[in-house]
Amino acid sequence: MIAGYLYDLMLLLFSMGVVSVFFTSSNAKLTNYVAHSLALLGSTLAILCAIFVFMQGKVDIVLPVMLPFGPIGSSIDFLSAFFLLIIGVVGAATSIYAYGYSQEYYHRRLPLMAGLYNAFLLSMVLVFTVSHVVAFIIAWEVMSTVSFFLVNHEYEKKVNTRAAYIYIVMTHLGTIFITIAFLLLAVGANSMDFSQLKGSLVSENLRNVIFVCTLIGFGTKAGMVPLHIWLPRAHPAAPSHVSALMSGVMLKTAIYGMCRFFLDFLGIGPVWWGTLVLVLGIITAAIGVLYAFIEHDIKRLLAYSSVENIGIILLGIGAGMVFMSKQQPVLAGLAFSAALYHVFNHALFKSLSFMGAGAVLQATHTKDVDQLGGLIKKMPYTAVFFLVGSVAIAALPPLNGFISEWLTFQVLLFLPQVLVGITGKVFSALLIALLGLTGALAAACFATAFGITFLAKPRSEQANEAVEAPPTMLVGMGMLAGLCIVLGLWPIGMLSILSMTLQNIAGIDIQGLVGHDWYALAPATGHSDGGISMVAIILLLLSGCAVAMLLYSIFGKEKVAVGETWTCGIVPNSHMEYTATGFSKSIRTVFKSIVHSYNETVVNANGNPYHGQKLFYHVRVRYLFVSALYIPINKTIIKVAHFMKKIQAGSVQVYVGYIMVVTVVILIWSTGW
Amino acid sequence: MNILTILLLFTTLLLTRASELKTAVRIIRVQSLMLAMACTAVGMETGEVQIYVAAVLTIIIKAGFLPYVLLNIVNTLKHEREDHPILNISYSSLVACIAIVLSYGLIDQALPGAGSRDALATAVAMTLIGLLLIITRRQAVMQIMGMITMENGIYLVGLSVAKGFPLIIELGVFFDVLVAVMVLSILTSRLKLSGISTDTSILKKLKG
Amino acid sequence: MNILLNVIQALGVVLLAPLVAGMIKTAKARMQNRRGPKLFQVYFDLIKLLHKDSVVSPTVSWIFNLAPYIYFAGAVAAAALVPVSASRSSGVGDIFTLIYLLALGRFFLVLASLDAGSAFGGMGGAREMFIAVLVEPALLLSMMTVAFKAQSTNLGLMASMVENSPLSLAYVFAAVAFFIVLLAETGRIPVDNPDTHLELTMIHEGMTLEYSARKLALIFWASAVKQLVMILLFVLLFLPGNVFGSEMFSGIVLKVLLVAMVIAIAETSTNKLRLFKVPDFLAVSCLLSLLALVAQ
Amino acid sequence: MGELLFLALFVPILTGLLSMFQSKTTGLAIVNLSGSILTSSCLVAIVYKITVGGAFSYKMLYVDHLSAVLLCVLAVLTVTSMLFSLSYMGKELVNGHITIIMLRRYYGLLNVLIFTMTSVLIVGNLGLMWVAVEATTLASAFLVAFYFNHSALEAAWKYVMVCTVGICLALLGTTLLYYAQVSVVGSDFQALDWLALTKMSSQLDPAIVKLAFMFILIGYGTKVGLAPMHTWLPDAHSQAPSSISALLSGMVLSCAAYAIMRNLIVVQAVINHEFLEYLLIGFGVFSIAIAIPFILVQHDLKRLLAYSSVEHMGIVILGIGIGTPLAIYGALLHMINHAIAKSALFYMAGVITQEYQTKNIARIRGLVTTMPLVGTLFIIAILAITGTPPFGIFISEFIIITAAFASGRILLGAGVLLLLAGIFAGMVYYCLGMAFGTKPKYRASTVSIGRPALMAMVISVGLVIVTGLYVPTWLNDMLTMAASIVMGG
Repeated sequence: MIAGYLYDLMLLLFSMGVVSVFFTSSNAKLTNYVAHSLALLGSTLAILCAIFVFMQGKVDIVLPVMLPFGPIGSSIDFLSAFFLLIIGVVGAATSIYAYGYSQEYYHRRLPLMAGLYNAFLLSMVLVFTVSHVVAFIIAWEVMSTVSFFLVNHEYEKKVNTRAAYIYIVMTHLGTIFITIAFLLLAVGANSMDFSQLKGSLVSENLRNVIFVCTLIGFGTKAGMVPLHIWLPRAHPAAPSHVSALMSGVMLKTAIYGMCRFFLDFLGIGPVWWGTLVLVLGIITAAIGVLYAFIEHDIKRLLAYSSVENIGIILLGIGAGMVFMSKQQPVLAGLAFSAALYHVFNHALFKSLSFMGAGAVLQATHTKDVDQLGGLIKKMPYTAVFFLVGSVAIAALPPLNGFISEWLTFQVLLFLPQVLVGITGKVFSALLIALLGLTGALAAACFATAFGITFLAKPRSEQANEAVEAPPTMLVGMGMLAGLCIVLGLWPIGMLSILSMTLQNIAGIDIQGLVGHDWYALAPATGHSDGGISMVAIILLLLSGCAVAMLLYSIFGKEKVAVGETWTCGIVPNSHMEYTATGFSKSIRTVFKSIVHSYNETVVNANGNPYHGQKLFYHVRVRYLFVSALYIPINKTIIKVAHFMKKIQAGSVQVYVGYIMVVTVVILIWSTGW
Repeated sequence: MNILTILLLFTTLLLTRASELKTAVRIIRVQSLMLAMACTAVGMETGEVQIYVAAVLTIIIKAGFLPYVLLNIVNTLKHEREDHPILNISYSSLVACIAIVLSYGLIDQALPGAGSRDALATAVAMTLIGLLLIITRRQAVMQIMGMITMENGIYLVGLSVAKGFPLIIELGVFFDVLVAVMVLSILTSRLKLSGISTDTSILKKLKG
Repeated sequence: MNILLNVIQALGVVLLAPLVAGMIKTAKARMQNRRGPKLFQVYFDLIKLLHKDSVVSPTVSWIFNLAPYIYFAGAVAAAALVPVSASRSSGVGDIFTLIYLLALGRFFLVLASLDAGSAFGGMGGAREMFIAVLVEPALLLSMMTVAFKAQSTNLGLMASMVENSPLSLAYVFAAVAFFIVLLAETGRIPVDNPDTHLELTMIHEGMTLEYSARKLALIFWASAVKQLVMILLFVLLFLPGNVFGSEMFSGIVLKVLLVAMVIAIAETSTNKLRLFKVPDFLAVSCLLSLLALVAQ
Repeated sequence: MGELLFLALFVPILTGLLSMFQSKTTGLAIVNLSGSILTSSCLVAIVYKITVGGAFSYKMLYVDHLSAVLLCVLAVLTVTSMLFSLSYMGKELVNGHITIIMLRRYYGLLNVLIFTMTSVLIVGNLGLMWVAVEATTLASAFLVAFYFNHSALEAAWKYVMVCTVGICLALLGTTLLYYAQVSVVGSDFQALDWLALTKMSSQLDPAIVKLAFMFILIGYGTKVGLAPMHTWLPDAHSQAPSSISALLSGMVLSCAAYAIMRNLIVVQAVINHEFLEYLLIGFGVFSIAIAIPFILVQHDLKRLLAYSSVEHMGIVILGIGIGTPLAIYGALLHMINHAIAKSALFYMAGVITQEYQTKNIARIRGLVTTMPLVGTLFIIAILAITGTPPFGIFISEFIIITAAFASGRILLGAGVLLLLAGIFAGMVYYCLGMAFGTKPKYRASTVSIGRPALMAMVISVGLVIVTGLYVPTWLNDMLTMAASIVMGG
């Protein structure tokens, strides 16, 4: 099996990438190129490996570890292969990007970062492929720990360490629930091998327990509201190419886990499973995008937008589960393909955006959008790529984001056919409306992100002195931008991969997911022929442009004069421009109940009230779940701990007293008085 | 034999009433002597040599050497008495009585119709009272004596129900008791030397 | 796939759009006892604009130049998808596509509004996005009232389903709901005032403040097209066939005229809302759509 | 063969005696290093013989796979602790905290401690085992009180007081067990020899045995550090020199746990398992739970580690309490991993406290900048001790939890997992604070920490990492055998 050899070689390369930094640590340049080239090779092999699996079918590999749990191995089936493809594509792009981006870190522990970067890729590959409970949990925790160190890499800033701490604790909690779910299954199946878990004999209640544990466990990693609080802290703290990987791929490990459980291990469940996932999904999407919109730290903004996209993915999965439990295999197939399509898309455009943000960060050393501006002239290519990413995230045609969003809409449209009655109809209508709201907010959010960052005049010195990113970084971004366009114009290619991924899964039928025509996106759901054709839409848009050109040039050539905007007689400067904070003001006002933005104050920097005033506008946001959920819990725990500590009061008499009491109590209990 | 156990109990009760350290040490001495007598009694029953040896050891170490050491320490401590025990004298003897009742009850409950019920009960009672002393007394020396009482009680069990241990274990136990008390006494004197009072209830620096 | 038909239909819509805009203007004027502009005045304005030379700010980038084209193209593509009989059974695009094509245009126009870096542009863009965010759910909800019934988002199917179904309470609710959305989406009173140039109230105008001459003409034209598209959607998806019996072309024209009149009446009889009253206005639409869903 | 056992007992004594007559640090170093290496090679030889030839007894001594498991740990800890002591105490001497006489006493007592621990593991008789366990307390008493300052004395006093009281109860239990034996076969030379006891265990009077085991559990449990008898543990660990803290929590606690297991083998034939499980699981879970608040709110580095020891001993006892072969396998493996990881942590704590001249966590900042290697190892070790993969402790904890689930105790397993999460949160919080953050102003010590100490740490951490992904066959077999022995097979 070629795929098997490719797999082993890939693991070897990543491991070499980890080890190499120890030998090259003397020379930063060398470290950079060796480590990231190995990562690049590994990622390419991941792509090849996935392709071979798709061509030749499932492969099994035995891993070289020796633990008292029997043989531990990997098995790459189509689902794994799909995610392997994702990590390959994104990993390759980020690795190329890393060549240029690492120059920032030549004096900031580059060897550590490069080594961890390889380890991160390695662990994620293992998470996607291993087929043994213990191996999965080990890989999962290693992935979390490695990313934790990457988040903490710039520990000179206290906030990063704080973020890393919150991240590791949250993800550890999640892991515990995952472990519980796995162990319940493994005990039922009396084996820890994934192939056996499917037939696990567990009672109905236990299955529900397992489902809830899975949802909590993987939901924590995916950033599902209200377990998302670590995400907007951790992702901005990491180096940008790592943030790209974290958002693009690491979150998808959670989605992978959910698919494993819901499609493979648990089988078809009751309807409320899917409904619960749907509700959580829409909440996640709406909350995420709202917070993204009011954010003006560009990387935090992207992180929150990841939360939103996870919500959209969850919508697909939830709908799929509902369809499965209602014996609607075709619709279930459509739903899951919508979810997985969005998984792939989000991997592409979110990594792209993070890389763009990284390029901006490297050029200007600020993440605050309100400090930027005018970069489209300074860094034209980055601007184009970031624009592509933004349009894709905003789910606008003709890019890939629109396709998956469209599929999700279709899925939700068919929901009333299984959730009969008024409630079902209203429920799905509300879901669609809220998803529409989410889409519109995303558009607004990224209009701000791009507009304020790249357009108008620079709002600060560092923005004014920005220079274009090095070519390697541009190549990295370019790859993903190209893929965004391709997957937008030619969805059939992706859909055929998805139909391979989802084939021979019980309760799912993806025949006719791929339409008859290469250009038409017309999933035959047997309910309607509601199909669209991206090519046709492109043609229409082009013809529209043609008409516009015609009208434009119908009266000969246009004379263009350059003149400053009229600002009542003074030369317009960057202080007159709109900021992201101002842009989101009206939304903040309307959604006050969710976005507790408070003391929006104007601060006068220098006391003189008459002339030369310098004004700052501060906005603080009280995050709903943090203030309502996490802070109280934290406080109570600490209080209880302080109280409990009284038992170690320091008096030896008391200590001996404990022994006496225990003795007497146990004596009495055992003798059964 | 039974008379001895009763007397042992009596001495133990007496110990709970002692507030002067010297008297307490003397009581311990008496107690150990009685233990030795009990030993010989058992020896006469079974006629095994090792038990006589044990008796002799008891007299030498527990009735002879340890009280001597303790007295020395007490002498070095100037007018340190158990003035304000955590549980005052009469209450603690009350609790001691309760302990005796409790232990009898326990033995009846746990080992109904055991051969040497009194001895067992006495032993358990002595152990509990020893604990009680450690808990309710502030003076390091008093706590040491509480421990010796416990040990005596346990030894009594071995004696009464199992007719004494094999010699090697016997020796080991004796050795350990000896060393334990020595260690504690050294620590006490160190406490004294390093200017801290031997009132152990103020040793509360390490907590949390 | 008969995409050519779609294109032709689109061209038709593009050509007729200014006329409808003109009609609304005139009707409004008449109701306000003014003579008002000529019926074809809008065409004249557009031609005048297409002649003029333009002035652009030195701050702007290529986005500024690109935006009008995309806005226009989006509107045209939307026009091509509207299910007048030409493009009934085409698999080109559905209602979501149409909505998102309009959103695409809006997205770029907002970018352009930020490009020049003037405060008014930003303000206009922010408000436009604000309105859009609120309109989106209302629009989708009202659409769902039809789509759920047709079990499809294919505009052709939805339209034909509407044609041969009797007039019912549900339709009244849905129609009113969508009419509100229409007013908001096309930037008419009470949400926005298309005629004002008073900085503090303008929304759509604010965005396009930097534009002049031909680009401005494109934007105006595209807005007109967008407006006609919305009206057509209203006509085809929310006025069941048996209103004015025939679903022939004439029927459609008749209905369009009617709707234009209603818009004119609405504009004259109401006054502009405060910006932060708009959510309540659209909430009404959402509630009506939900009622329609329940009533089905 | 038996000579080997006696040799293992004799070498430490000899080393101790010799080091009493050394007047130079170099002499001390040479004597002790060679002595410890000799000792541990004896132990390794014994372990090897067991793995090939199985259990064997000699006079009053007896070793089998169960003792072999702990002998391995002892072999490792003897060398590492001695290596560490060389650098650590050397630096103490240079810094003028101790004199050469104290140093001599230190080595003497250290060897005695090693001797006593070895004897706990190789005696074949419950009575003698009691003697040996008590002896470990007494030997380590003066090591805890080593600096003879106020807090050291206080710690020592509490240590001896509490432990001796506990041990007395254990003696009572042992006596009762002897009573049970005598009442069956009458007193003979095989008194309390556990092979004999195990053979006849079915005939023993259940009531007495039950009573006996309760006292034994409480007694040895005090020494293991089971809550609520654990109170001596943080004081002793925080005051003793770090090498001693390492030995205490690595080995002494495990020895006591070993004693409990030995008694368990005898009694479980007659006592109903319900009772045993309730008792052991109860103590285990309570110990884990009690550690959490002290770990969440802690100011003293070494106390932090001490409470973590309480928690881990709780896990071990929990594993024993669950009582399936898998669980006991896990418990034994956990003993090994914990001993090695925790000793490594205490070594680092020693180095850190010497560098910063404080045990106060709040004043220890920026480890990775001040001492990169130690800092990195420290982070790794903390992650290891909190049960993060891919380190050994995760494996053993996972086995125990799995066993809990497999034996149908789902709530127990889930609960323990959550408790462990609490401990993880606490440990990592303080670890991050110490490892990163801005380096404070302090009087940097002149002497850098010696190579031997670093070697000791690297060896220990390396072992922990290895056991995380690779449990060698011989160890696997040994643990399996040991588990079956504990199961009474």
